[in-house]
Amino acid sequence: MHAASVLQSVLAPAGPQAAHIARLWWLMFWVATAVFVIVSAFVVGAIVWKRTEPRRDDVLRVAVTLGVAATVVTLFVLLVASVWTGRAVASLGASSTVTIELTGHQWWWEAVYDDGTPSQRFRTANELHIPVGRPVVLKVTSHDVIHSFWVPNLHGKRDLIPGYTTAIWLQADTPGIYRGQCAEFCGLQHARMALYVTAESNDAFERWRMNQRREAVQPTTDNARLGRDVFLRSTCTQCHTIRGTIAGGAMGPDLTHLATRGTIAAGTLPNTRGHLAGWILDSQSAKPGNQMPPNSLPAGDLQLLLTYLETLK
Amino acid sequence: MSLLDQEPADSGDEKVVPPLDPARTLPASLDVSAEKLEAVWAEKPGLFGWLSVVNHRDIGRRYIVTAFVFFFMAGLLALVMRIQLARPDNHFLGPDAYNQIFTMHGTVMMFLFAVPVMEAFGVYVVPLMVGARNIAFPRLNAFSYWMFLFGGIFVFVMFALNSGPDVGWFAYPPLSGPAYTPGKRADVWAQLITFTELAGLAVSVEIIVTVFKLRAPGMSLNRIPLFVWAQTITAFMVLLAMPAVMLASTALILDRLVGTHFFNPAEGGDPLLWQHLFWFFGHPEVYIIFIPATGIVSTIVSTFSRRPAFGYLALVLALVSTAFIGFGLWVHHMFATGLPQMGESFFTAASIMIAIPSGLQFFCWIATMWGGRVVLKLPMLWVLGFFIVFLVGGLTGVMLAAVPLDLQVHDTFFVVAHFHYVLIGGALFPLFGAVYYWFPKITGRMLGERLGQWNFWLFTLGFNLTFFPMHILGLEGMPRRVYTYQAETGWGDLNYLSTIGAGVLGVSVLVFLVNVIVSLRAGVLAGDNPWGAGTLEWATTSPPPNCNFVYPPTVAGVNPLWENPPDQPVVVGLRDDVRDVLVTYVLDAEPDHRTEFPEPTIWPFCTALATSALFIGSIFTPWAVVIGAVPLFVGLTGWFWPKEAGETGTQAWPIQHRTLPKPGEAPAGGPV
Amino acid sequence: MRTELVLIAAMAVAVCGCKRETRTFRESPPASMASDVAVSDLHPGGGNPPARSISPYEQNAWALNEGKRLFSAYNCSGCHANGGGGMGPALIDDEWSYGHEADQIYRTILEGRPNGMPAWRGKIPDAQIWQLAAYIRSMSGLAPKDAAPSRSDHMNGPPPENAAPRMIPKNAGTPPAAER
Amino acid sequence: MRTWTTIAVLAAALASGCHRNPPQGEQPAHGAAPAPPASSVTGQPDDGQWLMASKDYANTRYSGLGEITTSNVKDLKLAWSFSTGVLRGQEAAPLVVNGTMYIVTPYPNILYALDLTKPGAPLKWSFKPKPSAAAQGVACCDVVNRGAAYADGKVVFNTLDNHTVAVDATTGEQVWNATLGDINRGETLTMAPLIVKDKVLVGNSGGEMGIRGWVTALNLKDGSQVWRAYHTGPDKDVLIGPQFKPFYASDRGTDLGVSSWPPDQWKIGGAGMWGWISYDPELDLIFYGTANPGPWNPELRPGDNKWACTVFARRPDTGEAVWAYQYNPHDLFDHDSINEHLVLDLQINGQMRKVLVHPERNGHMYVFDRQSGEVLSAKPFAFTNTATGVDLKTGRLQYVEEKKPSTGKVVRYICPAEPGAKDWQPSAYSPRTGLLYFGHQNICEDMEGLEVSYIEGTPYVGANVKMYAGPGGHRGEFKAWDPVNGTIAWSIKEQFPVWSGTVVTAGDVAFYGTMDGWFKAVHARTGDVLWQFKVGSGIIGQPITYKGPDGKQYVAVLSGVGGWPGAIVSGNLDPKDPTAALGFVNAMSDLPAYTTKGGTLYVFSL
Repeated sequence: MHAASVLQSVLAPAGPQAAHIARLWWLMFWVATAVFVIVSAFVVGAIVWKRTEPRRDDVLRVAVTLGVAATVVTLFVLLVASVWTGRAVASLGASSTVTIELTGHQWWWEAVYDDGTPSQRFRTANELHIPVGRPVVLKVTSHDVIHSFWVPNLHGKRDLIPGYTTAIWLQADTPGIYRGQCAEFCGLQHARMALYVTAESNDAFERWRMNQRREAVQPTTDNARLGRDVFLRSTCTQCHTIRGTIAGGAMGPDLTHLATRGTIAAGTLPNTRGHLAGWILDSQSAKPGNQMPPNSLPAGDLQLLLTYLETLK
Repeated sequence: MSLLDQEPADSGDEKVVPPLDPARTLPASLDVSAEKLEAVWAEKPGLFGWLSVVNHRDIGRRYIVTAFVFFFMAGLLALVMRIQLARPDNHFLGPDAYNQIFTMHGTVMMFLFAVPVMEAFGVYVVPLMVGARNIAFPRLNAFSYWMFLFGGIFVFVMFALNSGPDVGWFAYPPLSGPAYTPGKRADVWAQLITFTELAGLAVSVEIIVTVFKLRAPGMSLNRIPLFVWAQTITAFMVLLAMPAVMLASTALILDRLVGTHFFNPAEGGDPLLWQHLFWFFGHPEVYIIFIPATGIVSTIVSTFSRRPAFGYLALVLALVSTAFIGFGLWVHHMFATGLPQMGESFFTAASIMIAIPSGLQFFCWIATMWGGRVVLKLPMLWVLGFFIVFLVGGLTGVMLAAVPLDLQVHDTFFVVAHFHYVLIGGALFPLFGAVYYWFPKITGRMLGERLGQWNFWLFTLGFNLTFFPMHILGLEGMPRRVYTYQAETGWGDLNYLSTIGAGVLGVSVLVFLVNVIVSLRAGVLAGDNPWGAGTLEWATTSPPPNCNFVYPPTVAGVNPLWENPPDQPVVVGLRDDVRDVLVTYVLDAEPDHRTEFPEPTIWPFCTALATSALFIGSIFTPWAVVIGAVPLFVGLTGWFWPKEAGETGTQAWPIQHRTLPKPGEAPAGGPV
Repeated sequence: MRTELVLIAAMAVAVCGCKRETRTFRESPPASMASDVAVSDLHPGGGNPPARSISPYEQNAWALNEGKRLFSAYNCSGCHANGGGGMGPALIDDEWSYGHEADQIYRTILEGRPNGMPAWRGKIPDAQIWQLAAYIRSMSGLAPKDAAPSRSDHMNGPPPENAAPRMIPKNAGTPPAAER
Repeated sequence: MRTWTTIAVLAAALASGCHRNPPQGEQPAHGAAPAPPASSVTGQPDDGQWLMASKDYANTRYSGLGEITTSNVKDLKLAWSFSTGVLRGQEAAPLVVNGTMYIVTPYPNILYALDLTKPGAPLKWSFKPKPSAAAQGVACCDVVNRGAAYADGKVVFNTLDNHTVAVDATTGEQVWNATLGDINRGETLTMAPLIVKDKVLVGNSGGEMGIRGWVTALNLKDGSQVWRAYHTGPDKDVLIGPQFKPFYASDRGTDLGVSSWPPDQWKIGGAGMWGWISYDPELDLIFYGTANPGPWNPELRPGDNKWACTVFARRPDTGEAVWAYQYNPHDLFDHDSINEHLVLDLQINGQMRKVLVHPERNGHMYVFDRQSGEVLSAKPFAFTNTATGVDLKTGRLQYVEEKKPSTGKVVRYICPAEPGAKDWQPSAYSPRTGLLYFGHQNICEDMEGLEVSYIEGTPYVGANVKMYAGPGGHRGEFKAWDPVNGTIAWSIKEQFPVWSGTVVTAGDVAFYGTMDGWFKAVHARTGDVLWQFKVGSGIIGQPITYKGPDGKQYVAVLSGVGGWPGAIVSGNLDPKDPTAALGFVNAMSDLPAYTTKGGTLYVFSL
């Protein structure tokens, strides 16, 4: 994942909702600019324009009345525009949707892709894939404190509040990778709680989904097998799940398809062997306060473990 | 449009002067001895006396200075934050320190600077403006100051001990709750709220009573100066808003200390309850800061346009309606929580509607300037800065009221930019204006003009450099309250620019500080009324005497110094051997009765100490509430111990008005 | 002289405050403490019970709270419930099968105990075991109240650790006078 | 055969209707239970013995002995007693075979043989299997054992650490020892095995530990495994084949044991089997219910979670499933369905039917057609507000939406609580009265779902629970139920849950014990308490009755409080924590004031 492909901007909408909001923004922006220019002109005029005779109050009265009337009319227009946009972005048609249950954790995102058949559900973390042109509904809640889901290119934010589950609709019309970030202060690593959304063609999405549903690939090489053993006998299993093995921890992200993800630690580091190694040994220097403890693995074991983790396509 | 009609022209009407009561007999002489009065109203000497001060000028001055000290400290914290954010992935601060620092910055600015400093000016100026000898409940006033001071010291000491609050100034549970913020940091925050709210509530009560019962005869409701109106309305807002947050913070402490479940969703509590309670206070809070500032603006605009403010009634009603609507839009801080569409629309409408009274005020001020001749002195310069800067903040505010747009920019740097434009533009600019405006009255010396110009222009430049880029950062997706960001986000350059701006701001504040220190020693002597203003505080010496006014004035207009006739009477009949004050009726300010104000006393200080010990102790054990009640009881007993009968004067002079023999000492009428 | 006293008092307060609130994310566990662990009260040959040192985590709110988080994350609560016990013994009472000192608890977690306590060696990093040990002591009121965690955001269970009654260990190896 | 049974039932019903107090020594009417079960093992019907915990294959716990009657039971006296030396919950049923009594203790699972032919029943031998002490750490609700089984000169029982052991009944020598599971995966064995034909049937415990449940058949001869049927996973593991014909559509489909779980969750989905198996020799089917799915928090396992909480009818020879019915699809409250299935022939709607009667933890009394698996009726026998009943068309339990547990939210007043309206404590059926006798509990609860990690060998529960007395304030009840009409005949309220088994005799006396230590005899028709005796510790064991070598009728029961509700005493739990012992402590916080630990066998006679 490279910086160039990353987008995170309100003003570069990639879906219908963000586009609606961007239009509202530009309306507001130009109205505000006009108001600013006009009012500033009057303020400056009052000082600069030296008059011999003060203006009469009845003239001022008319001027102020006109000003207030203009204000009311402008505000009413903006109100209408706002409410109209609000209705437009509230929900999308319910046909052919993808349902994702998104749960906020300190400080990462857990996503479960829903399915009518329970065994077809799967769990992933920190990176969502969505099909272009299809509405997606996110059911959001939080595991601990309040977080806020926000991918500005697609939609505004929605708070993830413990004890509440709310739904937010999304749709991407342009393929691409969009960056989002937790927007509600959630503690030490609020700054490093990013989320990537990959919008891709329906075929690519279904391929991805099929793969995610599978349990983890069995290691085929000796090193990978040894690496799996390192994983299973170390502290990793306490918090992480790799489906197909006995590791069933729920405190950290699901690693079943770790190698398909572009980043680790909620967008903190690119998912490369080197970063992964650094993260496993000492996650606290990259993301101080996160809940992954430092692990002192012998160098050989670490390499085996990395080899195994890299097979988790 | 009667709203915009000017003050009735009959400002010199005789009926304003209450008729004498023929039934009362007059003593031989109504003259008082100025020396005797000064002695009676004097404070006690020495350290003990310093701790016993009860007059509003000393307390107001201390309040202002203390609030500014907190402002400087919180500003330094802001600089530290900007250094951390100057570059991506900066290692200047870790998340732990950064979280404490930004929380301290917000908390101190809001609770220890913005609200108290506005009230501080109220404490100093309002009694003078209404022609009173002291603020109502002077001992409560002293108590309020001590609570404010101790609260501030407490939070900074805890910060120094690495126990500074780190949950943001709105401290959302569950993050601020027991499970996710161990230790005492959030308790410190919650208890600081209690400290400052207690202080604020006390001041509000004093101001309301001062304005309602201690006004100079003749100052009927439609002659109350706009600044006083603003302070009064603010005081009412404080009374209504602050209990909500005190309740919330107490509930939070109980959750954390005792194990209650107010905000625990598992046991039927609700984290959103906090948000409702907090913003029911938090949004009016913005107006609690902004409305006094509008009073300052009205005052300064009027003085420097050399004419009464245009649309007096409209301005007052705009304030009242702002105050009302201000309580009806707290939910716009919670749009992202996922509310029903109907509710969103309602609060959008309310949030947009509040721009109408603000707009009206704006137009009235501009009309005042158009209707007069603007003299561009330093206070007026700051007010001009206010116009431009606050306008930007107000316009982005309208944007934030729109739910869809708010959903995008909520909790981003756009909002950071917005509220700094609103709060610095809407409150700090007028406040600096107020400092430049009233500094001569308070100290007797003018603030330096040259340094003042540097201060203003550096501030304006630095401010816009710091905060304008944040609008763009927010739109580019930068959330607020992040201790760092990654290089690939592309936010580095604008942040760097912002940090440079913060440096300029820092220099400007430094210039201000130098200016104040230099001017205190070597400033130009001010005289009674250096600006030629029209309100009563300028009718006495600079700085005012112990009793404020040897003869309490009566008034015949909103700007008595401009509108009073030369033979305007003053109040006589108050004793000069005790702290006698005149109490008037609420509506028309006709004399009601005399009352005696309390002497200086150490008890408010002692009580404040006991209360502080109780509050701080209660963070560590709930038993502190029980044990701490004992010294508190002692303090209150000492405070309210009845006076011996002999001390109260039995001789009462009838209250009268009369024209002073020497017109030079009397308030003289007419615009300067 | 008086100023000095005040200064010393202030510094003492400061030290307490810092200890309570420090948040160190990369813990170096107090390994030395585990060297001399006895779980028996009997010390034949006239020997004195081994000297104890106070775990640094016990005064630290962050570490104690981490211990609390880990207590449920690692399923300790599965057996010991929220301290009242179940499959495993109660931890909020005054009975300690294998000692109540932090190093004894550390050993108990690290090596397990024969009647059903699993051995967590290699499964929980050392520093976290120490945090757990400190937290477990706080469950029966043996850690300072101003640092002990408060209630969790879950069902109302036993009194929160910062309000837990202090249960003097019954079979403590140390004489009552030496109790902290 | 069938006609004969029908006549017998009718006769018995008539007799019981006519004679409120049948004459002493009346010969037991051959009840509705199919063929006397002992015959298949010993070849000789013998009501004087007690060869399996449930007395007979039909699980009736009905004894034909009639020496003790409603009129003389008041003279019952302690004959002798025996201390087991183990102070944990004593849930076992003693066996009596050929003048010897066998008792198996809780962990460490010592098997004692007591010589009944001698006065005071001295110890003949004892067998100590020395199970791993670590097994105590994975036993969810006390380290109990529910008894042994006798056949072919062998006493077969399970040890906590997953061994099934056969011991020579005369010598006390081990014949074979089979390892069935692994404590490191959270498995334990607590059930009493059942021996059908030449097979020993054993199921595992550990629904709170993330096990994968099964029932295994071992060769009685050598302990080798004949088949193992898992209760989750693909059809081939569950032994679902072409014969499988469930009655309801929702139980049909391929690999439901996989598709009704989130991915891979079936591997750790619980659904053990630690209760009662019954056997119908005529249909050649065994019937048993599977335990709860794990973890408790239902939100962590969306789907029906088959085949947890399911009754299976299987062929004992191959294990092949014939039909199945899921009592609690997507179980919400740990409602294991391991309770006994009584094999009875009853007159239902005027028609004699081969039925299964099952008091389910969810508070409903199910009556099945045991050939087809059709639910004939499901009436509530206790207060329940979590389900409105069973839709007899679809067979599905109708849950009440607002009582569904949810993560991070305490749902209040769930009735019945996790232990259900009735737990494992077995019932007894008297063909003489046509009534079903059972103790059960009246407990409600608050429950909060939690996130939980699966860590092999540790609990996998994911819930905070706080139990308390249900409506009325009494925590237990002893009840007589008319399975034909689906009504309560009579009921005795008890302060504590009635966690003991029940036995009913031809003398129309039913025996049960209470957790505060009273052993009671009640009139089977009226529910009057006729006699009671205070024993050393609370009773959670299964009373039996036998004919001693001296020809007298004896009644025996183990006292020793423990089990899930008694863990507060047996495990020294702390009542300051209401969630201790998975929430049962809150309901039992006063128990330590009534009883202490114990482990003593009491034997009574006239």
